[in-house]
Amino acid sequence: MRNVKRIEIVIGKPHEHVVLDLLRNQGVPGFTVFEAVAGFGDRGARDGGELSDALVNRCILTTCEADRLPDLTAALEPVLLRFGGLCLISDAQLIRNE
Amino acid sequence: MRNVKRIEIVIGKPHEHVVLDLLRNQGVPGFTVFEAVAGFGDRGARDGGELSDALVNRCILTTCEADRLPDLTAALEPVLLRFGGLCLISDAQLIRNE
Amino acid sequence: MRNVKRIEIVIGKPHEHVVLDLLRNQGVPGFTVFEAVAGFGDRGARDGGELSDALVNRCILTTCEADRLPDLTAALEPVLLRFGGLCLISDAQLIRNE
Amino acid sequence: MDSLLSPAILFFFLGAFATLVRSDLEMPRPAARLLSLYLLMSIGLYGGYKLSLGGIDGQALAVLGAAMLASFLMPFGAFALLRTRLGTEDAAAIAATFGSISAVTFITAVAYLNQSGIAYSGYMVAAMALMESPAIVSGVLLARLATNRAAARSRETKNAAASLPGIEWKQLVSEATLNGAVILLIGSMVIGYATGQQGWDSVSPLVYDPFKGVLCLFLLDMGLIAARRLGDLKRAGVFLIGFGIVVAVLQGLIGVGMAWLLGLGAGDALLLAILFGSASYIAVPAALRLALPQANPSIYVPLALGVTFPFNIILGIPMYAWLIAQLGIGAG
Amino acid sequence: MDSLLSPAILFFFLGAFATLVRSDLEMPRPAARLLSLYLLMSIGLYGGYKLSLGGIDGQALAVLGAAMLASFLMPFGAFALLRTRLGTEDAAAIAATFGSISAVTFITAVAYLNQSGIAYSGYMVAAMALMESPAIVSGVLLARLATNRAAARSRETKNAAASLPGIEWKQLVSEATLNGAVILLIGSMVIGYATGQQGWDSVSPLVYDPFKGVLCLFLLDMGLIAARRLGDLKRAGVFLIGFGIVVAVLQGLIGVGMAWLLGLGAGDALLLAILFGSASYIAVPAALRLALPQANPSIYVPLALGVTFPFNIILGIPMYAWLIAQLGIGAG
Amino acid sequence: MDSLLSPAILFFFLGAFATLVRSDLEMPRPAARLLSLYLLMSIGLYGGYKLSLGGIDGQALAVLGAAMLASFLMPFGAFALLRTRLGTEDAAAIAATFGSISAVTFITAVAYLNQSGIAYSGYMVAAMALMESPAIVSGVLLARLATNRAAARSRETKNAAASLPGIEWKQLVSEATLNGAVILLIGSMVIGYATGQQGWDSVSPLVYDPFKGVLCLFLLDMGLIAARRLGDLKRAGVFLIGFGIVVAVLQGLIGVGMAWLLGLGAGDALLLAILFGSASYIAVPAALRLALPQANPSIYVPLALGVTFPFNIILGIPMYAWLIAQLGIGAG
Ligand SMILES: Nc1ncnc2c1ncn2[C@@H]1O[C@H](COP(=O)(O)O)[C@@H](O)[C@H]1O
Ligand SMILES: Nc1ncnc2c1ncn2[C@@H]1O[C@H](COP(=O)(O)O)[C@@H](O)[C@H]1O
Ligand SMILES: Nc1ncnc2c1ncn2[C@@H]1O[C@H](COP(=O)(O)O)[C@@H](O)[C@H]1O
Ligand code: NA
Ligand code: NA
Ligand code: NA
Repeated sequence: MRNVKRIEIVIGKPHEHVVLDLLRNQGVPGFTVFEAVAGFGDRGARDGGELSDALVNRCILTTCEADRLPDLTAALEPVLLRFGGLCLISDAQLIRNE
Repeated sequence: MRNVKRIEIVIGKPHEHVVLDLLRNQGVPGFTVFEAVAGFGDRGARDGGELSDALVNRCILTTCEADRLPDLTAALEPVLLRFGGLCLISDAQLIRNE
Repeated sequence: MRNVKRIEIVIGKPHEHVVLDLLRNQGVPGFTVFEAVAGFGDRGARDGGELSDALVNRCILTTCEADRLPDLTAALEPVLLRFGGLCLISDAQLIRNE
Repeated sequence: MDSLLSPAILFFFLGAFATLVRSDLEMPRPAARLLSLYLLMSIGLYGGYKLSLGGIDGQALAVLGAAMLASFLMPFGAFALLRTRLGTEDAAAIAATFGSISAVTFITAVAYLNQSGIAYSGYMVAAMALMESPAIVSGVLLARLATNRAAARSRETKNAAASLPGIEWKQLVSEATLNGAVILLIGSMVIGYATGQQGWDSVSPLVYDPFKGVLCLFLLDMGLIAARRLGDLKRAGVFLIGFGIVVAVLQGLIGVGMAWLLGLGAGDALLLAILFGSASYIAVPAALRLALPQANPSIYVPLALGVTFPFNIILGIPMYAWLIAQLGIGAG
Repeated sequence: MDSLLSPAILFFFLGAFATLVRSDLEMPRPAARLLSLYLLMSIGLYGGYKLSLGGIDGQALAVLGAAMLASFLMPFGAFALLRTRLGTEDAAAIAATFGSISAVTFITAVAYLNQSGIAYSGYMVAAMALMESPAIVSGVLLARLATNRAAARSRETKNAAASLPGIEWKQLVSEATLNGAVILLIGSMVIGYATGQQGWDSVSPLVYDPFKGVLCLFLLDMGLIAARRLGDLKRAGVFLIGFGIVVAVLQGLIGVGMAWLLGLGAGDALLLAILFGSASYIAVPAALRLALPQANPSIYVPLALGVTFPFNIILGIPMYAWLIAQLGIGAG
Repeated sequence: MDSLLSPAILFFFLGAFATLVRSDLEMPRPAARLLSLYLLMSIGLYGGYKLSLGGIDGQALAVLGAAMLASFLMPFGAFALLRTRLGTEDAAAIAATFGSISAVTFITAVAYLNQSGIAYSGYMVAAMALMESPAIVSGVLLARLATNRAAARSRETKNAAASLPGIEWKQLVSEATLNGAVILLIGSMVIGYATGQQGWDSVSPLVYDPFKGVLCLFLLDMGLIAARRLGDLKRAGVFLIGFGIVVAVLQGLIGVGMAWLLGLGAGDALLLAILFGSASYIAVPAALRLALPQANPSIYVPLALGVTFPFNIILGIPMYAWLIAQLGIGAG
């Protein structure tokens, strides 16, 4: 059990691959993706997923070492500025087969 | 990147709109909703979602400023007492196009 | 509103019942389960859920009292070592009808 | 009793078996929902189409009125019985589910009639739709009357937050009647009626031809789910399980009696019996979570789903059919 | 105007009604996606099969070319109009959705033609598929031309990070043409064409017989969704709602004119009108979220879905059919 | 080789193409699961129905026994070969998937036979169902025998926690045989057998008529998924890809030989070849995640799904059919 940063990123499904590529480049050890059923933010409601991915949000959960965080957030920030969505970072303890 | 409160609320789908209305009234900047596939609590198992929404849980993720938290939790508490479910609050850092 | 430990466990769907049994034995007051749409870790991509549960991940959200945490993590660790997946633990405040 | 041998019933057993041996067989939730929309839409269109051929006469109106009234009144009896053992809200919730109906049981009975070559009327689908909601209203009314004073007493305590506030009747009635299943059923019936033969010809390759096959898939899932609820039932205890059969049969017999009084045909009599004797696990629970939030869904859902539903499709339907034939109802 | 009475249209009303009265009726997202894959595959296979019977002649090629060109050009006019009220990216995005097409509107029109016994050509399905993408390219082009200078000015400010970088044309064209709906449509058409009568006979019990019934289920969901978007529309305002009808009709009339010029039959003329006059809420929004991330999907999706789509299936189709009959197009 | 031109195979190519050009075409997971339940239920009911017409004779029992035995034994050979390059658990897992069968490959072969007008027996569906599980047991047995000593050596180290503990045989066998796919298949077959002609007539509008169309939709998704696994395959390397074809063909030829020995008809011979020569990516992986948690699913799933499955439906089926015709198996 050791300390890591817990990172969760909400992003439109059309932009998901941009974030995942970024995370891979930053060398995160893994990630898990969830699909939201609805969302609301500055650009209105996101709940029309029945027809196309345009209004579907996903949430990416990942972890990183505290010292890698500045690099990661620096890389992430322009993506979120461009495509919307948000990133929440908190402290956590990790148990894992490493 | 700045400090916010990360709030997640697990609530039965039939009561979801009550919580969302409340959050909007409290002026949260946005939220994201996930659907659970199963749940267990004081009132037994919640996994019969194949037939009706009665046994479906949803999870609402949102954020608020630290100084708005007391108002929000005060408003939320009676709803959770009445309808069940729970709310978890933790500290987080936010990256977002604001 | 009181302090608890927020626990989230990502695990393959075929192993979900092992974790849930463990949590029940540890006496957690409840849990909520989400299904991931994709995952990536040491053992490659997990996104073939269209065909079988073999490549589906689930995420279990639960809480426990701070003093019960050591027991719980001790029980959880061998399961995660054996089956993969991960557990993230953080501090949170809980609102709930108790 | 050849209903036991129809593929649909056998698939229900298969599903229950799969759950009991802890197989990982499962139907994804959205798929089950799609099948359930399909079944409601199909039965609604079919009922409407049959109505468009025949029309509604005085007898039909009498049946509809009697069915609604029964759905409203039956919970009062059940509630009195349940209050001997359960708290107010749980008793009211169970009474409401048993006053309402189970669309899947109805549909299984329709399939039974089709297979046995027994005729029935299109307006019975309307009777089903109209019986969904009244019991919800009486359930809430019962809880309200009973808790009125208790609520006043506990106003100062913490539980007050959770006690029933004044009922918002308008909201309640709208939630009861605007439930998705009710709307789809009535709407499809209206559409089937309005578009008549031409409409029916255009949709029947979807809503009629494969209907029995879809029912198999759906009952497979019902078996999976119903058996999963058996654990909850153990906690519910013998009293409730007995209630789920005895009261269902009593209500079913009231249905048979009413069919006899109204001079219905054998098919309509069977359907009325099964409407009276079945309990809701779709429309009512969804409404009750809002209207009676203190009632425990892990009691009223498993009872309707794990006890009364299997009893009805396996034993209830052939039993009522046999009884109706013995009594010579509709045989004149 | 008997299109108003087809079951599919009535189910659209039923869905809208259910949303408006705040019923909890809903179609799960994956189920709606499956139905939409089914409809695209079915219409593609049918078009390909019809093509395999007839073949493509010079007139067909002329129609396909004209349709693609129109889809590319129409956004320029719409953009000029929209820029009077909206920002660059929003204007470009709306113009793109209206230059492209709505497959469900097309399918509803096909069902209308089948019901009215009016013939149409298999290559019209190809025209639909080819009209999906060009408008996306012109939309991005328009936004690019207009923001070129503004982007330069704001380079130092924070908003620069969000401004349009140089368009990666290769990526854009591939995203526009490799959209899932386009690929499924064109692929199914090729398969229907390649496997001809034998292939059609093997798949038609799925893709043809129950087609109208599936359309009912899908339009039920479209009604549910479209009505949910009405809230967004209020914020959009009268100008945009008017745009969603007036510009759609103008473009539809261009379609009628082009059909007349090209000497098309009445059925093909109706389909061309409806392609020109419909707006995309499936393929285009998905592509625009990537290509024009600053455009607000809560504006362009509700407009296409909540205004233009209902207008077309309720009034547009019978109106164009009436006009085409009046003008005697294809009646020679 | 006209199997290449059936719509179903072409939809597989379409799906693979869509993934390779990075289109966003996708089938939602619950929809794919529903289609897969449909296919298993349909083929099970059909097999049971055919059995109810014919019955099971000595030859049928011989085939079933031989098939089960082969499924149990074949992994031993494959394991020996794989151990030259891979760790114990990965080798055991791959051997197990290749000893088991692929229901979708079987179904595609059935569609091929129907289209070519070649007869086959209902009990071949039973053979398929019975071949799902034995290979899982032998795979675990192999891993256990090989790691017995290694596990003892590492008991003190951290990895010990992850090493195979004593096999719980009862649990293993139940997991292997109570897999959802196996239960649905066998259950449907029993129901098809028990309800005979009357049952079949009631369900065939769902489970037979649209079957080929549904197979198209499902193979579209298989194409999408299989092509997505190609990235994993690169990491797997040439040895494994070669294994996925060569060992599949070798096992397929054993199937042809056994069909010849048992005197089967041409259709049954083809099905036996394809059962022996196909690899599981549905039932076995689900069971192996529990039974061999250290084996990497990103190796054994892509191999079965991305190499052996496409090989079989594109080349394997027509190849075996050609060979069987050349050898005159079942020809009089
Ligand atoms: N404060 C928030 N908390 C949780 N999710 C949010 C929040 N703000 C935005 N989101 C999510 O991010 C998506 C895009 O936000 P926006 O770009 O502001 O429209 C929304 O649809 C929500 O799903
Ligand atoms: N300790 C907990 N951790 C996570 N989720 C919980 C917890 N307790 C309850 N829940 C969720 O809240 C729902 C309602 O809880 P209850 O009202 O206690 O039955 C459950 O079905 C769970 O999904
Ligand atoms: N660092 C991480 N953050 C979030 N999820 C992870 C992480 N590492 C692994 N996972 C999840 O755990 C699953 C199993 O991981 P593994 O056993 O490493 O392949 C992956 O498929 C992911 O869904
Ligand atoms: Na009843
Ligand atoms: Na258009
Ligand atoms: Na095999």
